[in-house]
Amino acid sequence: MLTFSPPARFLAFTRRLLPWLGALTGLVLLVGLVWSLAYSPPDYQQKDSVRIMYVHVPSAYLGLFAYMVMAAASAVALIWKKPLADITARATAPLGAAFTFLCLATGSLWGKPMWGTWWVWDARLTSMLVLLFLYLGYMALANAFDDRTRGDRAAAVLCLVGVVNIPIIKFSVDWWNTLHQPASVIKPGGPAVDPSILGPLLTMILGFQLLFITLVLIRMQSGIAAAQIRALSQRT
Amino acid sequence: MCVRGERAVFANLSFRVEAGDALLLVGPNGSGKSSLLRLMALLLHPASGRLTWDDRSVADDSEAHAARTRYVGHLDAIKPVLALRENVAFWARLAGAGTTHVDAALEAFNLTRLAQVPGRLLSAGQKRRANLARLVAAPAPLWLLDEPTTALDRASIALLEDRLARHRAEGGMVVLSTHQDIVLPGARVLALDRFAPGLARPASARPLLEPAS
Amino acid sequence: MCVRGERAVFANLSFRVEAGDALLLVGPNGSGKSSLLRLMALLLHPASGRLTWDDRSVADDSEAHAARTRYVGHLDAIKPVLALRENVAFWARLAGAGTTHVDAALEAFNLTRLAQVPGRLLSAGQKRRANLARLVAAPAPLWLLDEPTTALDRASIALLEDRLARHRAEGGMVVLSTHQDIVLPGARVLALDRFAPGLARPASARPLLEPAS
Amino acid sequence: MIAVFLTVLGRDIRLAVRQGTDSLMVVAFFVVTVVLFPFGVGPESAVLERISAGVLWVTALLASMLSLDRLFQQDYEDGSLDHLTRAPAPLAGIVAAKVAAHWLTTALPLIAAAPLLAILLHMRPEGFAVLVVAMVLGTPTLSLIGAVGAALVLGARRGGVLVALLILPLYVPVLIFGVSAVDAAVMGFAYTAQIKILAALLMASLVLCPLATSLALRQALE
Amino acid sequence: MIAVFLTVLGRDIRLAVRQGTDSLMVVAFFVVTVVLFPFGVGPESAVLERISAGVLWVTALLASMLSLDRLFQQDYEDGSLDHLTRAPAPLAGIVAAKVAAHWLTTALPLIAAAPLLAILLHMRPEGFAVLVVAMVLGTPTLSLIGAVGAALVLGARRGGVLVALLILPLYVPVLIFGVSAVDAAVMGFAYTAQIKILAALLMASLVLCPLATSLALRQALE
Ligand code: HEM
Ligand SMILES: Nc1ncnc2c1ncn2[C@@H]1O[C@H](COP(=O)(O)OP(=O)(O)OP(=O)(O)O)[C@@H](O)[C@H]1O
Ligand SMILES: Nc1ncnc2c1ncn2[C@@H]1O[C@H](COP(=O)(O)OP(=O)(O)OP(=O)(O)O)[C@@H](O)[C@H]1O
Ligand SMILES: [Mg+2]
Ligand SMILES: [Mg+2]
Repeated sequence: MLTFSPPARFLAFTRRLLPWLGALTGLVLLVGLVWSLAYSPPDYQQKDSVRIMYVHVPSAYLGLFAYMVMAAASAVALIWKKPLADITARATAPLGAAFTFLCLATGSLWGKPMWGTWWVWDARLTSMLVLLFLYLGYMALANAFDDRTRGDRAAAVLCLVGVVNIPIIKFSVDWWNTLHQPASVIKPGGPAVDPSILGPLLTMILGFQLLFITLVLIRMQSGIAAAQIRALSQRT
Repeated sequence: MCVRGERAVFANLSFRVEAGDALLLVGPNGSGKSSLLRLMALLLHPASGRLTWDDRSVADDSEAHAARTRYVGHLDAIKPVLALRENVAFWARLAGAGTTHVDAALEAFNLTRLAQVPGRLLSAGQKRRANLARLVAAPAPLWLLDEPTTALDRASIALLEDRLARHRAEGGMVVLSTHQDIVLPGARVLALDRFAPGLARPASARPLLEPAS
Repeated sequence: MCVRGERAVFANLSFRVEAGDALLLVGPNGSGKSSLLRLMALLLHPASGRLTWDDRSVADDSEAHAARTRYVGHLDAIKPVLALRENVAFWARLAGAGTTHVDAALEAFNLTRLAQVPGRLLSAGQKRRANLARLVAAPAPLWLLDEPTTALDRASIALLEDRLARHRAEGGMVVLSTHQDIVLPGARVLALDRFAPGLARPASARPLLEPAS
Repeated sequence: MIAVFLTVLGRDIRLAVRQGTDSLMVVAFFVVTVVLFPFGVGPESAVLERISAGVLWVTALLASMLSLDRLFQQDYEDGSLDHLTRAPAPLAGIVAAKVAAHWLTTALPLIAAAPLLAILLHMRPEGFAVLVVAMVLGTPTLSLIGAVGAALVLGARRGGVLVALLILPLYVPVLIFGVSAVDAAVMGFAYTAQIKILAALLMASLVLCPLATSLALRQALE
Repeated sequence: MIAVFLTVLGRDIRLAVRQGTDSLMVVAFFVVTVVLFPFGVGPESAVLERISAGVLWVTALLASMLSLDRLFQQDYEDGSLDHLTRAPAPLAGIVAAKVAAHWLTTALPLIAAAPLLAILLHMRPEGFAVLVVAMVLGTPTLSLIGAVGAALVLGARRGGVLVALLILPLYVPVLIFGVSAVDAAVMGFAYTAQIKILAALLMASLVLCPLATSLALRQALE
């Protein structure tokens, strides 16, 4: 017998939703990209390199957002023992890590022309790096067990411990950075937000958000399929 | 129903044990004997179904349930650097029984001579006897024994059978899994392979418990 | 004489095994059965005394001795992430026998169906059979088997007995320790507890080997 | 409850003392690793002084993590954990007792060794007292957080290095405030704020970590 | 002999790849530990630059040591070691195969990650190439020395920390010449002498360490 029977309604619903969602995501991203790359004005100081922002800021936002989703799913998984919640958490983790990495990579690329160095130990940058490590730890733990359910639960506990710690880490990193105020570092002062920038930026954030939802749903579908296959193959 | 590693092991199982009863769990490797015992010891949680004691669910007060059951598993929990008596005394104290019965417990399993020997020098059979001595050192009404005769020689098995009989005479209960022969007069037998969830006929339609042959 | 952990286990022991012979090691826990087998496998070194093969001391050419003996110990040396066949094939290749006999070996211990199953999913008895399959996958004249029947069910024990008989018929030798019953026609029995060094009378004064009862 | 706590504490201390070399080993790891740094960054005392507090704290973090990684491992492997979780007392209390025993037998000797190593690294003497105080407050937090990690990786394929990835990021706050307290003292600034924060972190983890650990332990036995 | 070498090499690589996350984990430990140092010594790029080579090498040492600590452990615990020592080939060859597999699956990714971390620590780009070359020559030596330690502590209760002690001092020469090669390159000096010494150390340990390791392994099985 199947020990894992996903809510049929969830599967049917996502199967119907996904094509539309995918199309919408593509459309919004296309509009956002064209708008931000071709039609938004270059910065008078930063020239075209300002356009990195249209990828950098949405991915930073989603890197943080994905952790909240993962934490919520982990809490549900631990308290109500819903297999679907475990699958959600597992589906979210690599995406969150990817967005966080994208934020770091684009920020780094941006930093070279702006600050003359790939990396500074600025508080915000550093806490983003620690967030990436938390994602990596989560994924490593979830996959470190022969027994999959054991990995699910251990990772869920870790994720919740991480939720408590993220604000503490953020706060302590701020403190650390302001204490040793470095002389050589130019702070990433946000450029005055002009409507001509805000428009494409918000579009890109929406596009990334939709992309995230689409990808999570796809990954959840394949996670469900994998769970069913495992259940079948163990029946023999 | 009990699910281990995303796989259902047994389902539709229902039984009760009365004072003085013994229940013998049998079935081939992997049929779920150890799983059932760990479930009853609250080391595992049932995927569905519940355990009751005097008609109250044991999950409600797991500490009280732990106090009234003793579990002997595959592993002997003997620390290599502690003397045998220290090992047994620690578990007795932890169970809240103090150390008053410890010497009697060692005597019961013929371990008095080894009391000061450190755990690392004990043979497998001696370790197993030390593990069983916890039953006597910290008395409790329900004993959950997972293949307790492993590594024991004949004389030690006789000591265990004697203890089991005495425990039941005093109104205690025993649930015991084994592959070997053990003398348990009047024990009922539960063949766990009949409750594998893949079976076509609902397992509960069959006679659940049968007297030991 | 064999000394383990600063304690002499047995002494004054002397025996020889001929082609087609089987030697059964018996004795209570701790009498030195495993130690003697590890000695013969050159995994231990005798505190005094020596091992010979065709009147030449085996310590002189330990690689050659390793090549002509197969040792099956308590541990099964099965890697959890390799498929059963990969496990057996690796040991066969390492012993220099190539992979030609591997499939026959799996067949001999009724493992063909499990060939692609990773080691971590095997039950204790299946692992033990895979361990025994090495005997057939990489043939060698002398088999040293330490409690080979552990975790085996009756059918598998019969397969093993069959293999042992065939091996001896082909001129092979077997030295085997066990606590359980095993059919070994014409095997001689060596009771190791008679050679514990604390005994008053020199153990060698007693008959060394006696026919199996 | 108290009785169970003391029973477990006594047994774990006895085990540590009987196994003898364990706590010495942690101190030795601490010393050897710290001593590697002068080889790594060169013997100039100005540089060593500048990084001394950081090196001592980072190494203390690593030593704590490495020795914790097996906090529950033995009990898990020999079946003791089954019985510990079934004691008639909250599991969090038993966890606290084990952590306390571990801290007494490993972190305490390490703290004793710290001022000596501070001299080797040319730290200014003004920092010594604050270093010890900060470590007394900080290392129990490390032990408590590490216990969560140690419980989470029970039964995992690659315990040792995995636990590092899990808990080192969580150690960051203790590291930052521990170092900054010492640096402030060396430079003659006020350091009470940092010490207070370290104490607050300790309080918070004293409440939360044993609970998270006992949750993780129960999962490990399932 | 060659056949046995290749058989063992292939099997160990296959094991590492199947167990998947292992080598990634070592890299992760390396990265996380290196990142701890800025928290410890502060974010000033001048200080970080000054100590970058030292921190990278010390951390590589620790990562190598931690991942080696279980090089023979699994084979010992599951009985494989009994059979490996009984293969019709010198045990030293089998040891060499295991060390080679371990180096390929853990040290190589670590070397790939090193330049990235060098950027984080603000090392000057002149040092990158020499850092990689020095690590390619130095890390096999670390693995070979580590294997001796791993074999020595087989069966010891507190493996991890004990290994650290036994082998960290032996790592010192590699550390000194590895760091000084990079420092020389950054400052524009000649560094060929250091590279040659690293190569010589590698040759020597290639000859001696497998023998010492096989001796230690036979003892462990007694
Ligand atoms: C690796 C380097 C970098 C990292 C990790 C990083 C990280 C972040 C993060 C996490 C955010 C989101 C804040 C939030 O949503 O609350 C953000 C926003 C932003 N970043 Fe970066 N950043 C990096 C480099 C840069 C550079 C070089 C610039 C340009 C000078 C820059 C400019 C901005 C701007 C303009 C925003 C959005 C406006 C704001 O919230 O202030 N960042 N960055
Ligand atoms: N920790 C675990 N995680 C996942 N599956 C498990 C675990 N332990 C046991 N199983 C599986 O659960 C099933 C029942 O195992 P259990 O140990 O209860 O059987 P058993 O009847 O005690 O067998 P044995 O006679 O070998 O002791 C087996 O198929 C086993 O593979
Ligand atoms: N690694 C070791 N170090 C020290 N002493 C050991 C070691 N292994 C075994 N011994 C001791 O050597 C003696 C003989 O052990 P051995 O394992 O050979 O007995 P055995 O006859 O195989 O017993 P069993 O029936 O339990 O398998 C025992 O007293 C045991 O305590
Ligand atoms: Mg069982
Ligand atoms: Mg034996």
